[in-house]
Amino acid sequence: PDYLAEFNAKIDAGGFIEPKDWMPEAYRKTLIRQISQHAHSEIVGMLPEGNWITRAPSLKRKAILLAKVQDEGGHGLYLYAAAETLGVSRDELYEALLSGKAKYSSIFNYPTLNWADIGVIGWLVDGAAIMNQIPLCKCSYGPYARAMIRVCKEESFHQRQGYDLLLQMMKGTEEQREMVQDAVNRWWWPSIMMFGPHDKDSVHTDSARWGIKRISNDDLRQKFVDATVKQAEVLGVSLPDPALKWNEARGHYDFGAIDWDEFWSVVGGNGQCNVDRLAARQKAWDDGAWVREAAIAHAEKHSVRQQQAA
Amino acid sequence: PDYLAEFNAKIDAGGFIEPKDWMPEAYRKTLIRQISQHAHSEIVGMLPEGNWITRAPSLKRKAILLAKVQDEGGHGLYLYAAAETLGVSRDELYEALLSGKAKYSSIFNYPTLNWADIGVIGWLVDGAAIMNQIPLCKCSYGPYARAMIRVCKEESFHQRQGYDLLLQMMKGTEEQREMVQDAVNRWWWPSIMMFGPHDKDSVHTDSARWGIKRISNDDLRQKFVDATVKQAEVLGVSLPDPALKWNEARGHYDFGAIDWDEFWSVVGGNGQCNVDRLAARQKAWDDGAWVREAAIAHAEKHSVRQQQAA
Amino acid sequence: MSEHDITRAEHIEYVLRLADNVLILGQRISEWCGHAPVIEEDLALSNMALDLIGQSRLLLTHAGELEGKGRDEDQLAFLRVERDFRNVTLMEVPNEDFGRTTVRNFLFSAFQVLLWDKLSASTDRALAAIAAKSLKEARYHLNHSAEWVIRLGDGTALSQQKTQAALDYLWPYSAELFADSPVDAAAAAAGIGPAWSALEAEWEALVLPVLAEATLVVPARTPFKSFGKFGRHSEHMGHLLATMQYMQRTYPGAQW
Amino acid sequence: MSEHDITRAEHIEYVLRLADNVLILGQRISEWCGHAPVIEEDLALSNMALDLIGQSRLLLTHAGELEGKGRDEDQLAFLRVERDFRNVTLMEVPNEDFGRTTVRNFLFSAFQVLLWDKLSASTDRALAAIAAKSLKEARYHLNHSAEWVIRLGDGTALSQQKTQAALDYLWPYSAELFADSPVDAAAAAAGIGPAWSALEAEWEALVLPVLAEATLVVPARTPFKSFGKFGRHSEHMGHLLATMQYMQRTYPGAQW
Repeated sequence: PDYLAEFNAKIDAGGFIEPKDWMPEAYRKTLIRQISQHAHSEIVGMLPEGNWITRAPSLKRKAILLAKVQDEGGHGLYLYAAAETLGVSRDELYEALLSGKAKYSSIFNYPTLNWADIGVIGWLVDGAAIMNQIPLCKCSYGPYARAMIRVCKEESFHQRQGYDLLLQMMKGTEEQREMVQDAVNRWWWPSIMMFGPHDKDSVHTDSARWGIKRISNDDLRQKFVDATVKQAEVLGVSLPDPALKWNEARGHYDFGAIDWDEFWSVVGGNGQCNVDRLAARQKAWDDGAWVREAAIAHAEKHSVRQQQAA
Repeated sequence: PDYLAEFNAKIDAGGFIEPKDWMPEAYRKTLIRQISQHAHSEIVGMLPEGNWITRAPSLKRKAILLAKVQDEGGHGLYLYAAAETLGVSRDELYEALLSGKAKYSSIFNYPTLNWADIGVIGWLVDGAAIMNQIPLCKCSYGPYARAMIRVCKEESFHQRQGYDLLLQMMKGTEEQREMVQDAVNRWWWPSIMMFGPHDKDSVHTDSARWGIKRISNDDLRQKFVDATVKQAEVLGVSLPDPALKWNEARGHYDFGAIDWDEFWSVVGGNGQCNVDRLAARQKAWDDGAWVREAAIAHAEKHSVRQQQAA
Repeated sequence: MSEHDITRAEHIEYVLRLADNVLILGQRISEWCGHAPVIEEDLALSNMALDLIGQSRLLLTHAGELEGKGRDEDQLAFLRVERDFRNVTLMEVPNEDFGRTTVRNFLFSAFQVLLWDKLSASTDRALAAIAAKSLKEARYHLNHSAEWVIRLGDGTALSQQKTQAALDYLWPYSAELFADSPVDAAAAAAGIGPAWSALEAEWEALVLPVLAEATLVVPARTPFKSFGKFGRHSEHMGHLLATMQYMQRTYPGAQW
Repeated sequence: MSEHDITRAEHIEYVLRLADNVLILGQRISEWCGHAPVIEEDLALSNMALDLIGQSRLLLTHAGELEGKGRDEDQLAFLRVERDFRNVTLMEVPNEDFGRTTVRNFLFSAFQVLLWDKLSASTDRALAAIAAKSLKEARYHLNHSAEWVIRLGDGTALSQQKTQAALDYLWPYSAELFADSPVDAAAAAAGIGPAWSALEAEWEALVLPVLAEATLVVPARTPFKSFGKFGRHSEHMGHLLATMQYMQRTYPGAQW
């Protein structure tokens, strides 16, 4: 049978590729790279928000934040599981993260400096993530598409909670409003960068053909900007881009030039938190080695005992 | 020559025994035990006060506290040096501390729970220590006596600073006065216990004959109580002992019964902080091993190079 | 409930003790978030923290209502001074490592299962309702932590040693759970809840078999005493509060 | 001093930067007290912390006077929010181990020796007096830390590796010391003090030979940027402030 033709036909018809189906090696590799990168992002992404759990200013917000960070760990788990259907192990993937071979979203290399950052991450960062991820719910690889449906649902919830946190702060004291504006000033451009390079500079074009990436970076970015400007107005914060204005002709908001030097610098490991983030994950991994070894040793003892008893 | 007779004669005449002088083995052992225990107390004693350095409520008080804890480290150093004149090494002594074989003053097994504790330690704990230590400035072993002269001078300074801290707090808010009273309530009895068991229950009677211990536990304790009651009145705090009252006939303050069960329980390792204190010292020792090894390795390299150059 | 057997202050203190235990342990466990040995435990520990914080909110709100001075859950959590916290010291000692965290969760969850079970029949009906809800959570925490205690104790030589060290460290603090006090006597007399000392035998019956299966040696009881539930805490508590309360202390009156 | 070349706000910011550097590093170093690898270093580190806290008191008092709003050293230290602190990020990253602490003290003391030397001739006479006093202290810190850097770098294989890791971690943060800003330009023009960027070559001349003697490899400069001196700190700063400011935040207005 002409596997490749069948594969292409299924994709062109909008069908799903499943783990046991034949697939081109490059498709498999692309998916492993993308899904694991996404999983790593969820796991590393627990750190900037986790930074505020012990200092959350109310018990309600502490609970919401804990639940959110827990959800992110959960997303990491089922994304690793989706990647494992492609024939790699979670440990393998995780070690690629720790060694720096695998990437995670650069957004998590920015620090969370005040409590409003928690709200802004929900609003802008999760908002941008959702824009990126909604098309993935229809991507051609079944396990990934199904994982993304669940992820997107929870992310929307997080986004609303983040926005709600900010609304509450904007109704508060002058200091609280300043915190929100400060956080927006720091997170706006990094959020815009989350959509990746401009289409003209973008690699990975196979992704489009394979039905993995269905909408272009620039289109997604524009959609995000258009949606966000109005939300910023409701909130009463300004976005730190003097070039941002409605373009009647395009029916979209124009916005300023992105600092791609900064983007590539952070991707390349020189963001403010790259070193600390990986060090934190490495420390958790190293400190936990004896625990993982104990669990394996106990499981082996247990199964030997059961066999002896049988 | 009759070494023992000469030794006894020198002590009876109020003279000093020096490191190169002959001395009975029991005298040497008693001194090593006592001086090293004293040195350990200084070193372990850095921990309860050190607990508040990072949270000191003003820069002036932070500086005073840092200087004080530094002085304690200094006392530890010259007491270890005095012990070393008796033919033991500092590392040997220190390992006896970490293994639990050597003791340190039980007072440091109580926690510092509010900022007033820092003042009360200066006032009561250092106050009691000074009462104990002044007679040691005239003890029969020269290096110990000389070390104690310096220690006592600095301790008096610390005591005044502690008392001053409390005076300031008593002039402050209701909350500050409550802190002081709370701290006094917790530290009074442990301070009283610092003078050790009643004379009738006390061991180590050789110490008196050898001119090491020149005043009895109970006499020192009485002196401390008499002096402290007046200071407490000036301060405006009450001492937590309903039996405390002036005895005209004795010309001293009477005070209540000491809870010797608690005393022996803490000496025996069951105080609130015994485990944490030793764990903190052990951790510092373990974490610092590579540093000490590096210093030795470098010194060796350096001396080899100098010899080769010569 | 027979109001005559317990003063309002004693009733509040009994509830605050329950509240502060879960608040402070929830705070401690939440430090793990993002730093656990495996992702599954990141989730399980966050989940437990979440349950405990949730319980503390209900209990603090109830305590505030009993007090009747208008203090809400946040004022009680973030604006009380250390001496007014009524958690046992066991809750506030540092996590140290996964072994100590796990053993503490186990020892405490076992206690909570027994306590919530009794409190489900409290004459304080609000408390009874909280207890019924919390009992299910505590049972889950107990099962989960007991499994881990067995895995770690009966795992490798290293894990056995670390888990034994954790038990040796924590065991003396567990005595405080059962220390008697007038508040306990009054709560028991009024049917608010059991004197905690009355739970000791049942607790041991729950805890000792698991520790035995984990090949751990139970330390002998010593004269060691801690006093957190009477408001005299350890040196660890002040540092925990400095972090937990910082925002509310820094921005008084702000709503979040 | 030519008042026209610098605004009051710039002058204050220049002084606050000096003040906050020594305050925050003093706070970090004071964490060592009682936990150093040898008693001699317990003393040396306490002593350095003491010097730095002492310098910060003089500088904060001076900044408060320049500001003229009646804020004293404690109000500036304990009641400013994170964004108003002007220390470089290098001061606030955690101590981690004795290697990182030592390398940081070395890199920073070298900078301070150069800076205090220039500032001794400041047109701001109060600042010049503080500089003259502080220069002696910084020289001592530099000598002491340089000796340790050499000992650790050229010690054992393990110490070499740990010290290299410390240098690799800290080196990118050192770039911030020399980042230009309008405040520097104004301070230089007014003769208040040098633009910090003007010290880079001298600093390297002081630092590189010691690192070489310590057999350490100096990392290449990267695009990494930190922004502490512009008020944008790292995640470490908030935790440091939560501890340092807790008492003043909790008991507003109290005198200590």
